[in-house]
Amino acid sequence: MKAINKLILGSAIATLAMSSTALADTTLNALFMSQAAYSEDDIKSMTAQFEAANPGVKVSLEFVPYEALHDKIVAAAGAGEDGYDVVLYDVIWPAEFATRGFLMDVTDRIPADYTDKIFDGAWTTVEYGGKRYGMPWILDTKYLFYNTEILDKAGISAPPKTWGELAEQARQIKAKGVLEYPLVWSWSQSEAMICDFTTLTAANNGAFFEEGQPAFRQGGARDAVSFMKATLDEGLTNPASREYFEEDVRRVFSNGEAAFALNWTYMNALANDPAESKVAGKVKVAPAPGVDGKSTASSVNGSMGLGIPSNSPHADEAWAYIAFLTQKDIQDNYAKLSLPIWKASYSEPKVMEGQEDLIAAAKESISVMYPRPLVPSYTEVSDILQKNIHEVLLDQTGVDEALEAAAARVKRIR
Amino acid sequence: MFGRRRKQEKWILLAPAILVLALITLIPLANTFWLSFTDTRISAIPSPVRFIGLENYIYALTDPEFREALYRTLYFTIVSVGLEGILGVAVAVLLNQKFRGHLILRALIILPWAVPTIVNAVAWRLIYHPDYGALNSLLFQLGLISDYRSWIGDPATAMNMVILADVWKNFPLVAYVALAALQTVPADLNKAAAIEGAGPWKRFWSITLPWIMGPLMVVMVLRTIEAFRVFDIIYVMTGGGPADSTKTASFYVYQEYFNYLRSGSGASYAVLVAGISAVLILFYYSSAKRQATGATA
Amino acid sequence: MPENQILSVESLQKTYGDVHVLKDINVAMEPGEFLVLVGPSGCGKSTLLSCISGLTEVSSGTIRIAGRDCTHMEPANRDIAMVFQSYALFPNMSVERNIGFGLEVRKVAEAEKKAKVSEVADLLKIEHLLQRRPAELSGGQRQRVAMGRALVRDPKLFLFDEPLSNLDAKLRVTMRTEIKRIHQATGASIVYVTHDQIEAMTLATRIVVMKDGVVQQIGTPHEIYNKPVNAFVADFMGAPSMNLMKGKATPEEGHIRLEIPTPQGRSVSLIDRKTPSQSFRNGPQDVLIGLRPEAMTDQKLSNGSALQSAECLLEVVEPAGADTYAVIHLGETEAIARLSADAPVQAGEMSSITFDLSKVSYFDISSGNRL
Amino acid sequence: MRRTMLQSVFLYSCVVALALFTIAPLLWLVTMSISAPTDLTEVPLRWIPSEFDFSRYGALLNIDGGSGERFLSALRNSILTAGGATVIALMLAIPAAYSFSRRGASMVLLFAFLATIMMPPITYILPLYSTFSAFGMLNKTTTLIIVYTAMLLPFATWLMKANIDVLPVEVEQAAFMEGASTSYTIRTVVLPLALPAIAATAMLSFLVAWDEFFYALIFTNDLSAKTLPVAIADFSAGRVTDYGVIASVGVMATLPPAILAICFQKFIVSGLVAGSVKG
Repeated sequence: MKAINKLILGSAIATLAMSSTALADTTLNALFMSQAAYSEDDIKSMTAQFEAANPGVKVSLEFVPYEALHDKIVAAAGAGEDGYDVVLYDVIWPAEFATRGFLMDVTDRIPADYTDKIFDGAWTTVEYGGKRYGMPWILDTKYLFYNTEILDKAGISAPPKTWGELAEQARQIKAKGVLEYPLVWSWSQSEAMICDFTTLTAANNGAFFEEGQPAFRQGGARDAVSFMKATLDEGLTNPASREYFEEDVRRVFSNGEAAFALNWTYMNALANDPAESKVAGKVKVAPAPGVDGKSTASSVNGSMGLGIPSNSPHADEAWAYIAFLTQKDIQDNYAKLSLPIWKASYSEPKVMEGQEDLIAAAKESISVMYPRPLVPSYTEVSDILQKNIHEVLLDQTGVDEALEAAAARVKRIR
Repeated sequence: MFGRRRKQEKWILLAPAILVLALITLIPLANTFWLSFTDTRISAIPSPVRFIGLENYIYALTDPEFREALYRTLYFTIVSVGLEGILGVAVAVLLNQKFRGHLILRALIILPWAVPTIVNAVAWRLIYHPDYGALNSLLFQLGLISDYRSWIGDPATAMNMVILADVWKNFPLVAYVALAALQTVPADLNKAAAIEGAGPWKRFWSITLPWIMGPLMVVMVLRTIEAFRVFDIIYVMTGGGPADSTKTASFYVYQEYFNYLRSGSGASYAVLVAGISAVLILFYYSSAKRQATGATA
Repeated sequence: MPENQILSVESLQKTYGDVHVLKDINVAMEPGEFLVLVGPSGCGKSTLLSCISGLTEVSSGTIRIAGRDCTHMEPANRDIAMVFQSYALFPNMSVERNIGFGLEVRKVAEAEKKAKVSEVADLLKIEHLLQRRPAELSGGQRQRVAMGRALVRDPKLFLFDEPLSNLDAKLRVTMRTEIKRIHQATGASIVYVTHDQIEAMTLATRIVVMKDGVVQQIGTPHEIYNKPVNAFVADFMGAPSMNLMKGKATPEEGHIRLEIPTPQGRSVSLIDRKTPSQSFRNGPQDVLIGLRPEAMTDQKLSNGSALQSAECLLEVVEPAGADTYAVIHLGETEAIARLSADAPVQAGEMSSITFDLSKVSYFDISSGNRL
Repeated sequence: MRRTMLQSVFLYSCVVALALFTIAPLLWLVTMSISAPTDLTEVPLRWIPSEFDFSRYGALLNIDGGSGERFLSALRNSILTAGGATVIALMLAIPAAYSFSRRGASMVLLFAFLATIMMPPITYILPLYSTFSAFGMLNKTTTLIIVYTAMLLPFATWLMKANIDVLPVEVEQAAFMEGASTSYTIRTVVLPLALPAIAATAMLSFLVAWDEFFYALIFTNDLSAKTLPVAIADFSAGRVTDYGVIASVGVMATLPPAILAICFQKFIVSGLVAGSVKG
């Protein structure tokens, strides 16, 4: 077993041109998503390289919308040998998947020296209960993007260091009539909103759970919701944010209709692409701000990992594929839409080139990446928070009532 | 004995349909019913199934949010099927008149029905878009609104906007059925009523409507079944938001199965949805029967 | 059971739940007979036909066709053909295919089928219609096609279910004659259902009168008309129907004295010069006196024996072309007298009416049975 | 009857309002599909495109292009799936409907049929997924055809039953008297008479199958089986800056059923109504 592992890893690390006889003729079914991070073309081209390096193995790729990813993994869990061999999964699912036995424990397949070479934040993406259920692949967090031209017009020289400053700068921009709504967020009733909420909670040193009990009724989490609501009340946040997803944020920002936006890594490349954006060249990226006396920067762990469903009959081949996709060389070559998990990558010239400010921001953000609640019933907790926070943002209820109601509902979960 | 042969024939004719339904839906249906009394969860790790009686149902029905979702579903069903009915009949009455281009209009009317639900949902989502939506632009240019506003992002309007999209797609079917039924109303009946001194409204209510009620009911039953389990259009247009204002009962079924992986509990939600739907249909059916006998009497 | 009977229905019962539709029906029929089942609607005549055809299953009893027990046989195997009230033509098929359908099902060779179809078409005078669809035909033409479909297979027994009731009055008479002609030409055995007693009288060789699921009388048209077994048959057969007047019959030596009350207080008094039958031996009794309208005339032919006259008040006078009908209130009923067309009578006047007592029938006043 | 001036004005305003309500959204969808991307993000909107851009249709119809391949294979799968399911569902529904209508099969059973479509479809997905995977039948057009057949059957049976109910029973009796078997009678007598009903039922079934999204989303994985609704969801879920692309896919996905609907217009009407007289 060990020997095979070494051989497979060897083949993966040695990248191209090395054929591996250890892998039987198989077709792997792999499930990816079609939004954010690596584009379909990127993944296809990485896979082509893998197939070239491993002649016996074919990979059949499937891309689904993020919203369908969880459903398909769940449905395939009962599929026997016909299900997937490799799946991409979100950081919020390993607890649930591990508890249900959907994913293989691959702790033993991961070389010991990887632990230090890869960011801790990346590892939390695939870990639950001290075991690893795959390899982190998309190391992602939300950054603060700002439009330098608008800041210049409003006479702002430096980007905000704290959320308070950000609100102040937004007020200035609004006051000077540069923009009606300087801020744009993805605050539709969705996971996207929870990511923004988590970022703000992290900035305020808040916590979701303490000793298994909901702790979001006071402290940092409460401050986060209050802040969100305040920016709407003041007219700093585009009210349509309440029905936006990440792609809407990108579009509004790329149209020059927002001064600040919180979004994932992939927006950096696209907002600076003249074909996709009217503000190309005027976009700067920074870590999401902190809060005076509490933090200097904030970020949410929005990473994704690659795992092997427990019913896959091709675990070895699947692992070879995962090892190939997550290796440093490959990640370094496709670092425009998603940043590598490897610490060393962040000083690689080919990674840094053209996105120096992103890399600089990443170094800071990754170190403060804050996880969303790591509980098996996370999806339900998130749904409850989404609904109640959305009610606050829509002015249907007060902050305290909403969080109180959410806590009561979280306790009702079976 | 040919009576026995007839009986055999009855089952032979039914057999293929029953076989397909049994394999694809009836057996899963029965299984779902059983699951709804257990605490089964979706898991790759085998665990014993526990019979828990009505616990799932009690959990569901004591949940004020699920009850709200049921009311919401009922609201969606009644308003959208109701509007489809009213609009459909009105359009049928209009199309039944002679005017220039009535044949062209008749052909055009069926088009929304041909638009796939997903396309319909996506198209209306674009029309309602808060920034670039055609609805905002149109109302703004007509001077009816002074600022672009949120349509499906505002809990006050979201459900009604989804209903509008649903009505737009589905009223043609109702209109077509009503139109066809209208054409079977004997002219003598209206003439007789007119001679008796009944005005157009009176004639419509007491003659035309009862006459077309039978056919109308069939299409309303179909629409009610579809509306009560509405999912796709909402899944695509609003995902249940904003603030749960479009989250229908089917969403709870979906969540329990696919998000929370509680198949036992999800089954009970599903049985509740199907049960209420069945009650609605039976209610319809019996009133349709009454209407039909009333019309012929 | 004579072997040569074409149809025999024995102790037939049919119930739908609690409803007893046919009660102990016994009917037999010789080859070549034209048997008409007649009765008011709901009497069970169509159900009986349906049982014979096999479209309805019987509750108990036996049906034999040409000596074969067919009680539980499929309609197709009974060697019968049926003409439906609605014609039941196949709308999607040409007339030719409609007629040949039975042969098509039996896989008869194309040439033979064509020959038979054209033979039947010839008989029915519909050769020029063979390529048309039923929708393009008139009612009478459809009727012919329906008969053609029955005739072509040359079955043992033909069943006609009110075949003329969808035609207008004039065409009905023409088709009636046509059916009679075909019967005479082919010698087919026919069971024919109708609610129209004239059709029954004109077509039948024998008539079965039914009421409430019970056979009332089976007999030739002559028997049924002249010797109805009960007041129902008397009333039902014939138009206008037989006058059934309440009166008192007193048996006397060699004759019966009849007293029929009038509203004017007098009685019309008549003598039936027949020896009173056994039914009258108990002395004077109230009876229903049945006289057909044609037995009450204005002819001055009083011969003192069978023909006797009496002065009656004509309440209403209805000229009907060939005859004039007069309504006379007699024996608590409105009796109708059939006068000659040019009878010089006027409503409200008294007139002398001649009663033909050779045609008189008596019925029990409570049971309605013939005395 | 002559209309007064006022009545005419009222009538024609209703006609115009109805035409606008029905056609405007469609027209806008078409306009979006041929507008330049920048036209679609103008505020307020540019209603008439600055230039007519048919390139998106070109791309969708080009089998060698990425989106063309995706669209065309989805179109093919949708036609096969919806068409196949409709044909099979009718083949099963007609005898069943005949049995309900003419052989006294219990209405309770028919209601049981209908009950299966009252259940939220989500309920069936997981058990069916494991069943089909056990037979290695995932990601196959055949599988979707089977599932859709079951989904269409109850309503198709009901509609056909209602239609057969009102056919003149004597015509069938005549066929039996002539010696035809039940299957021969159904084929040569009942089917031709029920043609409008069959066309209406087929059309209705086809549209329902063409529309179906969730089963297809979960059961299909790639170009070989994905249907149009899934493809549309993919198109609109990925990184789309150009709404025109979504609009053009939408227009293309609407065309086949729209053409069918207009062609079968007459049948749809008579078929739906004949059957509904008895309910």
